[in-house]
Amino acid sequence: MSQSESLPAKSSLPEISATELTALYRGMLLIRRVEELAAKAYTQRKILGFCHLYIGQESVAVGAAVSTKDDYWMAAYREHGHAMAKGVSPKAMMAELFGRATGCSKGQGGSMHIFDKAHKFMGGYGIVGGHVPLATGVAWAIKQRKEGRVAVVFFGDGATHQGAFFEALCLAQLYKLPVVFICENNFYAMGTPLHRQSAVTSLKFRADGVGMVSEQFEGFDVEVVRERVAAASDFARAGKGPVLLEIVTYRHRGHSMSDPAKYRPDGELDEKKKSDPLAITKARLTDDFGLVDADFEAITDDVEAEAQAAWTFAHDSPIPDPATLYDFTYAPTEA
Amino acid sequence: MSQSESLPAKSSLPEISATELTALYRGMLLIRRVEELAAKAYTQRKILGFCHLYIGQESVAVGAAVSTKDDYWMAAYREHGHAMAKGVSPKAMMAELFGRATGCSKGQGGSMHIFDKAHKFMGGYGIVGGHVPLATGVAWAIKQRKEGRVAVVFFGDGATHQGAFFEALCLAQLYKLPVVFICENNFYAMGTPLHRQSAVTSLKFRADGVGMVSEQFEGFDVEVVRERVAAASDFARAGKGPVLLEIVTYRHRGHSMSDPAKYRPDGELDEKKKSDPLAITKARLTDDFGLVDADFEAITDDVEAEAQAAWTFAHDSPIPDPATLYDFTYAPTEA
Amino acid sequence: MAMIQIREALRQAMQEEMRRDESIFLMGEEVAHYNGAYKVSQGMLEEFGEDRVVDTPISENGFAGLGIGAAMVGMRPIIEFMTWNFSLVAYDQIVNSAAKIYQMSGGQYSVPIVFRGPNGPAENLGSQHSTSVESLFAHFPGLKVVTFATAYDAKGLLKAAIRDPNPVVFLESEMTYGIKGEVPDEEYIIELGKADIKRSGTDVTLITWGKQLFTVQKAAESLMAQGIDVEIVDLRSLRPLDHETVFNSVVKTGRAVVIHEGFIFAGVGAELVSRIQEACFDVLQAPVLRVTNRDVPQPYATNLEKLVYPSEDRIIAAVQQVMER
Amino acid sequence: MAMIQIREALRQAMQEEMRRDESIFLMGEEVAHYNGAYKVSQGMLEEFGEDRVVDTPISENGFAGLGIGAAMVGMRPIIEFMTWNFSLVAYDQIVNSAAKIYQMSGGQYSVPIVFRGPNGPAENLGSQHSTSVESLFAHFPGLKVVTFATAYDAKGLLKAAIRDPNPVVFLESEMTYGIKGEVPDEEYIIELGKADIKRSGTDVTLITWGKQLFTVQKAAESLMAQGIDVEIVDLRSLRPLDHETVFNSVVKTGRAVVIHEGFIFAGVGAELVSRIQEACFDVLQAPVLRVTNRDVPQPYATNLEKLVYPSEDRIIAAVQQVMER
Ligand SMILES: Cc1ncc(C[n+]2csc(CCOP(=O)(O)OP(=O)(O)O)c2C)c(N)n1
Ligand SMILES: Cc1ncc(C[n+]2csc(CCOP(=O)(O)OP(=O)(O)O)c2C)c(N)n1
Ligand SMILES: [Mg+2]
Ligand SMILES: [Mg+2]
Repeated sequence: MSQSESLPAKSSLPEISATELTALYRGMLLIRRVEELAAKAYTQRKILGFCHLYIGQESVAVGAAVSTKDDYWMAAYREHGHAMAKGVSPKAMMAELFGRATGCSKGQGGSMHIFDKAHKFMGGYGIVGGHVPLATGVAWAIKQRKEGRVAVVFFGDGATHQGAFFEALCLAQLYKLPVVFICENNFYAMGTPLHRQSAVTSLKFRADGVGMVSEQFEGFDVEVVRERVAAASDFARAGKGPVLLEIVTYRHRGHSMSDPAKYRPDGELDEKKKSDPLAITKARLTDDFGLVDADFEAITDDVEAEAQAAWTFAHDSPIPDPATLYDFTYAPTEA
Repeated sequence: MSQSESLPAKSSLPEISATELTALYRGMLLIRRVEELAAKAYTQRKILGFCHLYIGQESVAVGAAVSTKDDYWMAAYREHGHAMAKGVSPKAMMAELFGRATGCSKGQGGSMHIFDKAHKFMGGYGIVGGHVPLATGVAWAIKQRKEGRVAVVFFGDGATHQGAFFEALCLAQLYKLPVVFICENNFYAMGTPLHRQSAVTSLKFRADGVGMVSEQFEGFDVEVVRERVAAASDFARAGKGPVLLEIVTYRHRGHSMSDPAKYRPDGELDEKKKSDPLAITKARLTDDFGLVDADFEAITDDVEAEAQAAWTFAHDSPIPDPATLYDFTYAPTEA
Repeated sequence: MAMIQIREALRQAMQEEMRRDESIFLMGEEVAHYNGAYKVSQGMLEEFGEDRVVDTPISENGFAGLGIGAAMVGMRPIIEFMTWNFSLVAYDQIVNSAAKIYQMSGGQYSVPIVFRGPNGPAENLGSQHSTSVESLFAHFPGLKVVTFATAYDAKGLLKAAIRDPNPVVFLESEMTYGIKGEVPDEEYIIELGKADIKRSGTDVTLITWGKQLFTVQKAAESLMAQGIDVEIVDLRSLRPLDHETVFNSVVKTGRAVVIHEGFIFAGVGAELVSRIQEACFDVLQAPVLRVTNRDVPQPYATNLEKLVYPSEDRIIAAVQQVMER
Repeated sequence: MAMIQIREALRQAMQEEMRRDESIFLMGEEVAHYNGAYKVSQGMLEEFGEDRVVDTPISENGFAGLGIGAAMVGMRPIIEFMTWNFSLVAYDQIVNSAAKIYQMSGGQYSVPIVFRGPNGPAENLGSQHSTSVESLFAHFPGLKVVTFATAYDAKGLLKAAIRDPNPVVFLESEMTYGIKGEVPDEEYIIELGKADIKRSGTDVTLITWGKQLFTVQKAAESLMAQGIDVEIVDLRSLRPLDHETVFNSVVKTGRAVVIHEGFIFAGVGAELVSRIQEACFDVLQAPVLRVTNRDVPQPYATNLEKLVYPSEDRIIAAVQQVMER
């Protein structure tokens, strides 16, 4: 279709500095370490239910956060990384995974339902595609109130076959809402590879059906994500309408903790690990910004301490008071 | 998107003959006359509930039937024309509208739910978009059983914003099912013109999002519809996959009998009536096939007699036996 | 007091609230330029403009979700379903998003939204257009479910629903939009969760809601003529359910019949019966009966359709049956 | 007799039927190459090939509709929902298409389809993944709703469901797929619509279905130890509902408690209570009580979650309460 416009080649962000890129590296590493601990806690049955790890995809959330720090985010159930990238404290998140009263969702939500209003992190959701329309509503409010913000919504390749996703695209484009739709195409929906889910394997084409601007790119390099999401959020923020980004990525772990991921072709995982976001950014920091082993060790120590503190906090936190069982069904009616 | 293939410029149908075109003309006229009687019956409260007339769009159903006589059809609630084009007798249909036991759906369905299994007319449906997935299932069966048939499903412009429609397209394309999706774009969903329903006003683009072959054309000339639907059904029948046709048309009446259609811009209806399918085909029969006034009078008389007979049949038919109330909830379990 | 149609009462409720609170907007199919499929929103586009009275494409799941998202960040959407039949394509959004976000977020995000539109059958619309959805929503904690019969109740309840910080399913009826009733000139609100005794009596409690109130009232006249003094409880809110008012009435009368449209199986009527027989076991003189739709998808033909819905005759028969014990 | 897991019993049912009837196919997310999210369909792709064991994209509304359309022209689809939570995006297809096509078409098109998958909560999955859907479907005439607790029942009922000419909602449980039970070597079918008395007793009737049977059985042991002789009715079919068996039992015992997972409000339990109090009014010694989920969206934290579901203790308390009358 005749895409009226495409995203500008360059966003409004300045060139990245060593400090900024180091911070992004640290952000990705923090997600990885916290999730590794979560995996450990899961095998010890301290975390229960479903637990979907983001390991391998960290560059997407961390890169996307740069230009959208004060914007609203929503994600699916694989949202630990998004939450932390958006500023949710590892402590509050880990406590949530542990089902503690100190959890960011008070132990009501668990791994799939991380919410943190203070950081405009509007939740992880469990019905595939179901949260995508919600983002159009946030964008509706932004537009009416002239907030100058955008709504950013993350979802997987698997979500792009859901009616809810399609209807959300239709509405966002019709009303020209400031939404950045981010499809994290990690090529699998549970055990099903993309080519057996969809006749079209480049999901940015979904935008063509509704006349939306879209772009596909590889997201292993956090700098690329930073730049292209900024271009998209510039566009949406300027009132030019929504954007669909298809960010190609890969998850290193199974779909959830209980999936051995035997469906991968031999060698695929090893091949993909060559583009591990952490490795790419580490190389860049080393090659172009002069960071040395000692720098990385310091970062790692710092991150490990923070992750460990999250575990300790979660572990030592109280479980919810049974007396609160009925407190979360209805918001109290104001007098 | 890169549409892999487009429909061949020419279908497998032979050139149209005078006899055939005359029959198509008669078919269109029959729909019109029967619906005019239905409208009259509605104002007399012999037909109740909703009644959506197809007047102005007859060329679409009649043209589509030529190449798909023995194929399966499904339509929405504006389906009187499709039913008759597919062979449902005006008597059985009118009796259904009158709520009689002799109705094609035994008085259970009414105007929105015309069914006639003998003619592979698989129903009118009332939930916008809801019947579109059903057609993929019919096509699934066709494919498994190697029937060499196609499933043809008709729906409006308004249905192309429904998740059900989108999911059906996804599935049909993924499984390469023999479905011809026919969007009758009459530019209105109730009172809302297309440009206020959708950012994309050429609905064939919906196919691009899923990689499907599609085509848009004007459908006022029944010969064009005959030819292009044949091209699409050739394609689908040959196992090449589904097709989305956007057939541009116009309804002369309101959305339903209770809609005065005041939302039309001044002059639009008069302008559109210039491309009334009946007028176009009449002119062609006159100019190129030598039909004269007497021929048209004969056809008209014949059609009017048939329509009137339908009314009489419906009117004289018994209402359903109250004892049958519970007979249509469950199919009897075989012993 | 003015005599106004129910559609006007609903419109006034929306208008008054929208004048008071800028965060409220109305969204749905044909609500703006067409002035509403049933003219409930007549004139509202003109008053409030396109940003606050918004036509949608036929994407119920999408725009229900849009409303929920907007509510999460402080807007107060009123989402109109042209009829509740079409809400079923948006069912997931209502029961899995709207009903649960307050809980999933540990109380951080409330969802102050009203979903409204006509519920239940009109006439001769066939089975896909005649569903009564109350039990499908009232089943879920996290939702409130409200309905009404009179213009007075319509206005006061809709205003309360709009002000409520929770998602409210607000059920109207196509068949009663034109019915007139008295509505005060001054502002009033009817608290959600309070049933209303529409008639006091001593012999038997008839419990109903929505437009069935009118059928029940007609049946009551015949019953009174037969010397049976009925009490009529109009529930108005189905969730929260004012069982106190119901129980008090049944304690007084010792007999109850529940009358509602829609399917009987696991309907709201079943919930009422269950609660009544539990709370009033010792005073009940007869089993609690239900008069509801016959258990079939609604047929089109008038004669069959009439057999399906609760009728005066069926109500009278049920009352006589409980009185005979 | 072989001792097999419930997932194997279900698989055998599908395999045997698919060998017998070419028109049957299984379709759903991960059913083929992944061998089923919960391994119910393990090995079936290998046996039946890609045309009959079919992976889908995450398009429940679409593939539910696909199944219905195929059923209309004589195929016999088995549509697996990975869990029933996800069926809610396909709700319209099930209740407005599958349930009504036989009726709308005046009996011309039947819809022989089975929708199956795990229903209700597993553990710590939070509120969006823990819904018990039985009442949402059993509400609708035109659907049948079937569930089971044992491997024996699972197999016999699923075979009957597959052969039924009507749409059947078939409810399994993630938590019990691994539980073993005896299944005959020879073929058998269990007629839909027949409850099964899992234990005979004289003092009180406990009515339940699905995996709650196990909790009820445990509670029954304690109750027996207290000298209370319970009868346990396992409904198996919720629609049609075998109220005869239930009534006969209550006539014998004079007391009943209904135990089920899922929300209480207008649940299937409410339907049972309503029917029992109507049919058995004169013999009931006590009100019929319900033990169900607490009326909240399911919280994640284990200690809260445990409070929500019916427990042995709550069942025992309810039985003691009805015995005290
Ligand atoms: C409507 C719905 N259907 C099915 C599921 C079960 N399910 C959970 S995650 C998932 C796969 C999603 O894949 P994708 O969208 O690509 O996200 P990813 O897991 O790769 O991040 C499925 C099928 C669900 N949660 N919701
Ligand atoms: C899901 C759903 N939403 C709303 C409606 C109410 N409705 C009936 S027809 C219609 C307009 C449909 O327009 P279109 O698809 O263009 O078909 P047309 O009437 O023009 O033939 C609407 C909104 C419905 N029947 N189903
Ligand atoms: Mg994926
Ligand atoms: Mg239209």
